[in-house]
Amino acid sequence: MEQDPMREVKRLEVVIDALHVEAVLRTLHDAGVDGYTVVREASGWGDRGARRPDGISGVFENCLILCAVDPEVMEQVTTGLRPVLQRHGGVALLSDAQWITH
Amino acid sequence: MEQDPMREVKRLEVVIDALHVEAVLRTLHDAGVDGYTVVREASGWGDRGARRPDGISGVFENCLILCAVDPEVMEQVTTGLRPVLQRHGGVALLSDAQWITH
Amino acid sequence: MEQDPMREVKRLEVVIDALHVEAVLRTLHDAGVDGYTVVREASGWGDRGARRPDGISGVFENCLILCAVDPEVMEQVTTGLRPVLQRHGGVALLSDAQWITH
Amino acid sequence: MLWRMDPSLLLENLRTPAILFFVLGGVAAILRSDLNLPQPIPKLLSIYLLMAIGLHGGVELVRSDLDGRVFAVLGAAVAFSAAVPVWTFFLLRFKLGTADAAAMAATYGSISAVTFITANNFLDNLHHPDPGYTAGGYMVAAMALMESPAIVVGVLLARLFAAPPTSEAEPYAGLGGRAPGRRARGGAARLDGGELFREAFLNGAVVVLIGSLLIGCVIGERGWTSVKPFMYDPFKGVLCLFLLDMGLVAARRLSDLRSCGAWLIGFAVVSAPVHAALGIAVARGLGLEPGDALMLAVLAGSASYIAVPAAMRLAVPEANPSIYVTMSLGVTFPVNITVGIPVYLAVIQWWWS
Amino acid sequence: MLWRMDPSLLLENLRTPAILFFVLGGVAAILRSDLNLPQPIPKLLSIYLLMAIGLHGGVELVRSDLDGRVFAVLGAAVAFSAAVPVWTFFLLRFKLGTADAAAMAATYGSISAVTFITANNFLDNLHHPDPGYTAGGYMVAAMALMESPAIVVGVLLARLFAAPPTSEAEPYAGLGGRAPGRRARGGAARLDGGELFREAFLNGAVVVLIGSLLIGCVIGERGWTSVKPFMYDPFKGVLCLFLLDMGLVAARRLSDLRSCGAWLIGFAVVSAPVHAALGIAVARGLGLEPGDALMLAVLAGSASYIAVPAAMRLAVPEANPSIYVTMSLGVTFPVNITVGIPVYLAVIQWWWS
Amino acid sequence: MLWRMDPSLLLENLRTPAILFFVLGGVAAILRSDLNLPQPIPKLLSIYLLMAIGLHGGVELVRSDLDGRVFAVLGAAVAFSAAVPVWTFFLLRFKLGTADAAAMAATYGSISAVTFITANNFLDNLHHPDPGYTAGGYMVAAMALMESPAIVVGVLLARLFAAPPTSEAEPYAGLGGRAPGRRARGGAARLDGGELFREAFLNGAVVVLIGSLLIGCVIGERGWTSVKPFMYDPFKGVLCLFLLDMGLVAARRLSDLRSCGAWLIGFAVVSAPVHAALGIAVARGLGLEPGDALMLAVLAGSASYIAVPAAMRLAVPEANPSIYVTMSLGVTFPVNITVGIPVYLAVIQWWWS
Ligand SMILES: Nc1ncnc2c1ncn2[C@@H]1O[C@H](COP(=O)(O)O)[C@@H](O)[C@H]1O
Ligand SMILES: Nc1ncnc2c1ncn2[C@@H]1O[C@H](COP(=O)(O)O)[C@@H](O)[C@H]1O
Ligand SMILES: Nc1ncnc2c1ncn2[C@@H]1O[C@H](COP(=O)(O)O)[C@@H](O)[C@H]1O
Ligand code: NA
Ligand code: NA
Ligand code: NA
Repeated sequence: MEQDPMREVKRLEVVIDALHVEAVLRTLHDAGVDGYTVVREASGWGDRGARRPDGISGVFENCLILCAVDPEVMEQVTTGLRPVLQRHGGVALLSDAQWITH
Repeated sequence: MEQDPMREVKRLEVVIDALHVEAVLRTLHDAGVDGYTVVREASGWGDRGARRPDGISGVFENCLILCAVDPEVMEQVTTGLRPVLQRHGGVALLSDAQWITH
Repeated sequence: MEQDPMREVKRLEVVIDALHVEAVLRTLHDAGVDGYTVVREASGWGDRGARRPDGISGVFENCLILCAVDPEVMEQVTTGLRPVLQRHGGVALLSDAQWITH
Repeated sequence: MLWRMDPSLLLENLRTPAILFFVLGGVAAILRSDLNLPQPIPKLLSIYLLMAIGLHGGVELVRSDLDGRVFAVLGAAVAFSAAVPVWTFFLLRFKLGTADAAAMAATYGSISAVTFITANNFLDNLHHPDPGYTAGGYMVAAMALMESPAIVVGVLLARLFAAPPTSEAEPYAGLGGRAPGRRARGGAARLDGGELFREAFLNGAVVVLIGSLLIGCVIGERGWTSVKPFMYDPFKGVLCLFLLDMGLVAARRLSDLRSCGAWLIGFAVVSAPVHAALGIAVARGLGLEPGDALMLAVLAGSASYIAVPAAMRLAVPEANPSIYVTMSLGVTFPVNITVGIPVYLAVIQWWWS
Repeated sequence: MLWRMDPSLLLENLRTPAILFFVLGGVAAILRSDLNLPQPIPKLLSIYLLMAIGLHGGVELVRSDLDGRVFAVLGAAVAFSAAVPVWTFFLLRFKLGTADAAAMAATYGSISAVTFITANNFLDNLHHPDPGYTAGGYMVAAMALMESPAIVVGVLLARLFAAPPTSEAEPYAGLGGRAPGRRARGGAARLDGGELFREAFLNGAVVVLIGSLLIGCVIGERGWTSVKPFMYDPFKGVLCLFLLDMGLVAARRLSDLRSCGAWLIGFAVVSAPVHAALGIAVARGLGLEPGDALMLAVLAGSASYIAVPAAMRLAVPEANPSIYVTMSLGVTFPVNITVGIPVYLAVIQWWWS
Repeated sequence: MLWRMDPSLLLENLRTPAILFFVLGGVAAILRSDLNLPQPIPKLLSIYLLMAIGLHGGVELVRSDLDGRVFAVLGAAVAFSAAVPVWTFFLLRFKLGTADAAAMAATYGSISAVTFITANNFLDNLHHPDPGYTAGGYMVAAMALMESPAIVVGVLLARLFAAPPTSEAEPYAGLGGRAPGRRARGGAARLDGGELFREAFLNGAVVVLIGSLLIGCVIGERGWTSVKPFMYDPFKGVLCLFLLDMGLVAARRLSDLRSCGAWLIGFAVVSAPVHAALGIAVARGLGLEPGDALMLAVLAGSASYIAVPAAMRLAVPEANPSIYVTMSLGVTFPVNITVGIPVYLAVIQWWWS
């Protein structure tokens, strides 16, 4: 391998109303992350009560966003994310991970 | 910000048969967590063999439950969860994470 | 409990094109892991541009694979995984976790 | 008058297959059966229903000879959709915060396409000899026009009466109840006009309905014949399947009722006949036939649970969807389709005769 | 007798579009094609089929004049569903643990709605001049009644014969094989009666079937006419699509067969004709017409793969679904719909003539 | 000739309901409406369309009396599918790397079933008095045969001209642009023949199409009548719904066009009429009727977006799907169904008269 086999990254995980995913992704993008993954049709429960997509109104659907963030841009990500979470609710978790580079 | 920008939490992740999700959620709720997220229609493989939702019998469907747990209630969560896992199989992983409060 | 209540494991998370999930699972299986979980229909964005399943061509679908790996077999897993990622793209993250045994 | 109403219309309505399936869904949910139609089945069904009703409406529109009265109806429809939110808002402000009151106002000013479709189905199944007992194609146009104005008015109300941004926003009427510091805060002002327009007029449901209406206007009889076996013949059967799901969803919403309060539930029950009566009066004033009058009543009395919630979540995120969706889907919708429609028609029959 | 059976019935069955699509699905899966119908398509199709068969059954039920024989048929059906699990359980206990034997018993006592529908389709396509070759609407009622008793009996058997809770439970017959300490343990006793009742009688499939049957009884001819273009006309075509998926799923289950053993597979193959023969004998005793006799045979010979697995996972979680679902879906279902149905009819024709 | 083409055919096509719904979808996507049909709805619709077209084709095939000309058509179809990729590959290599050129070649050699279906729909809606203006059932067989050869040829080209494995592979034409070290590398050689065969011939779409064609051949008139209300009558209506989604997807792909370059877009636009013209010439040479000639033109001029992408992702993973899917789905498909089909028919009418 010409590179280091592992790279330290921050693993960011956001759960938010499906409608606001675009706002989160825009934030991530602007902060300079180089990728993300979105899983749709999650349900959940939190401050806003139970959120279970009912299929009719489309209202109570959550999404899970996963993003491996370079520690260097972590600061911008957090700064950008806070107002979005503040306005729209949702949860953001941060942990340490290693990216198996190749 | 009037609060601490980050809060240390335990990140709990349970994979279990779709039918038993309610039991896990009840346990979490009783233990006093303040939210959770559920992703449906996962497939997997474990002790019970391959689990791939076939759409006909509805049998082999897994769910993924994600929960940011306050370290204080972690003990109750683990205690409550064990018998459920024992009875119905499934996997529970615990790791450290930081909640980006806002 | 006749066993240790917690077991240290490595938490592996792979995001890859839905078509190549089988290759990853085969690798994991050969390396000797004892289970995994797959979440389908993820979307995302990375080196290969945006990946949003369009439902018509079926092309731009990602999957998320979650696997609790015994530290002992971690070496084999990484070795087996690298060529797959190299060939097909995708992301693999590794972190520490505890398995709530029961 | 009403207390002498012939109960046969009510029974007739409750024997309609679609209504019975709605009841089945409700009963199944109340008995806690695991029956459900997961996404995207309801989405498929609702797109189908909107396409079919729009297309048929467009075809009928071209068939009929339009006169001035049609434009009067359309104008009245738009006026309704814009005016209802205003008084609804000020009434509800006695009990709700600004955001929730505005979202409820938009919800009740807008319309429910499925209520409209169910009323149409009811009329159809009557097989009334008088042709005045069918709805004209322009009523579909009226429905399409009523979806959006209420959204615009609702958002404007939320902004005009929003608390100044520096102060802490109204306490969230939510069901959880964590530290207030995590609450969403007055941000309605941040959504720009373009986004609001897009939500109000380009919501998927609105686009399918208006698009299909326009397509129905241009395809001609030959085009209509070619798609009729899909777009018309199975319509009533598909409605059964959809209402089965509506019954499940509506009854499952009921568990949120407790946290909403009797006052609000009373509003959701009463607003339907009150607005419907207003619709009937306008229909009478415009000299409409009984069929069209029923449709206007139903549009006025129904509340949205698709287009408006989508818009409100973006434009007024401080409002709690558990309130406005529960009220429109769990209370007003069932009231309208089980009891409302036949009662409105009885009133119309009594007045028109 | 049978060895002189006219093979034309068999060929006739294999030329039915629905059966051919089942074969196509099976071949595609065996060739490892990537063809699949993801969730919730199969769910949508199976709810549609249950609604349609229930509704039609209800309409037919009202049309026919019920006499005492109908109640005899319904009683026999319930008795079958309750009795079959008993001997099945004691037979299978020779080879399986208590939990798995009980789950298999419930599976084989209950019925497969799609086998029923396929048999009905087969009868219909025969266009037999004798009206006795159509199934009465009450056979749908019989089917609905047979879903649940087997579940109750199966769970009771599991509890009565469960190992005492202190001892280590039976070794899991699973396919993985990790440390036994992680195994699920005898917990059947923990499920309370209410939950068991809900699973047995309020399973989504049961609710849709019985609900639609009741709705079919009350909507009358006019209601039926209004939904027929969706609920009846496309039925046989939708069955093709559903059986295509059943073929895929059944063939993919086959890879689990290896771990199940020849003995069990033998049971799954043989139980179908044995129970069907019993059903035929009862039908003869009750003096049923050939059409109804075939339906009773098929109900007796078929095994559940929707309602029972859902209930067993909750009530007897120690039982391994890879065993009971594989047997019913991968072995008994294909045997019944390809060979069973025409053979049962041939036997009936020979006996009744 | 063409500049004197009667514009009525073009207008006729643009007034077809299916095309109008395609336009509606495109407009909705361009206006950034949130309208969408989530998975697996499009999958269900496309399996339905393939089943229906295959079944009907099979039934028609048995009805017609086959002569030598049919085999000539089938042979020409296979030859087309195998030959088109060759020149396409060498042409595109001027601008693209080997992998992308090979994937594009396979894409354009193969066919689009929905374009075929739309052309069929167009012919049907013409209600032309001359029976030569309907497509024969063997054209469905020709379509089925054209799906796979292009895949095999494309993969072979990718392998023959692949860069030697030691060197760094061609720079990825992707849209992201991270460190080149993370790039996928020349690995086409690793896929064994069995997997390639499976992808080319056992892709879900191919299996459903060919399987339904064969089933259509054996079910006979009675079988066809029994499934017609599902497999034939609603077909044109379902096509509307599917094309609505195609419009959404195609227009949303357009945002990837910028990164593809004018040269490639030019190819996608021009290749359709060029290959179609070739198809028309061959049809003329074989003495086909106008209806069959149009279908051959459309098969030749269309590009795949289901079977080929699935195969290429496995067999030539270095190729960028954002290129070949965008070109076939976002450019060639709309060109063919809106303008191409009527123009090809105009040319055929001019030449055949
Ligand atoms: N503690 C938590 N752990 C995991 N997910 C959570 C948690 N709290 C909230 N969520 C998720 O975030 C969504 C929005 O949260 P909230 O804004 O608090 O209603 C909920 O519907 C859950 O899916
Ligand atoms: N080591 C593991 N890593 C991730 N998921 C697992 C693991 N083991 C089991 N699972 C998941 O948990 C489900 C139930 O596990 P089991 O009860 O062991 O069959 C499986 O179907 C998998 O989805
Ligand atoms: N930094 C990242 N964090 C999370 N997911 C990622 C990241 N980068 C890529 N991905 C996911 O991996 C998929 C394939 O990545 P790539 O091969 O880089 O296009 C993307 O579509 C994303 O879903
Ligand atoms: Na209204
Ligand atoms: Na049985
Ligand atoms: Na082509």
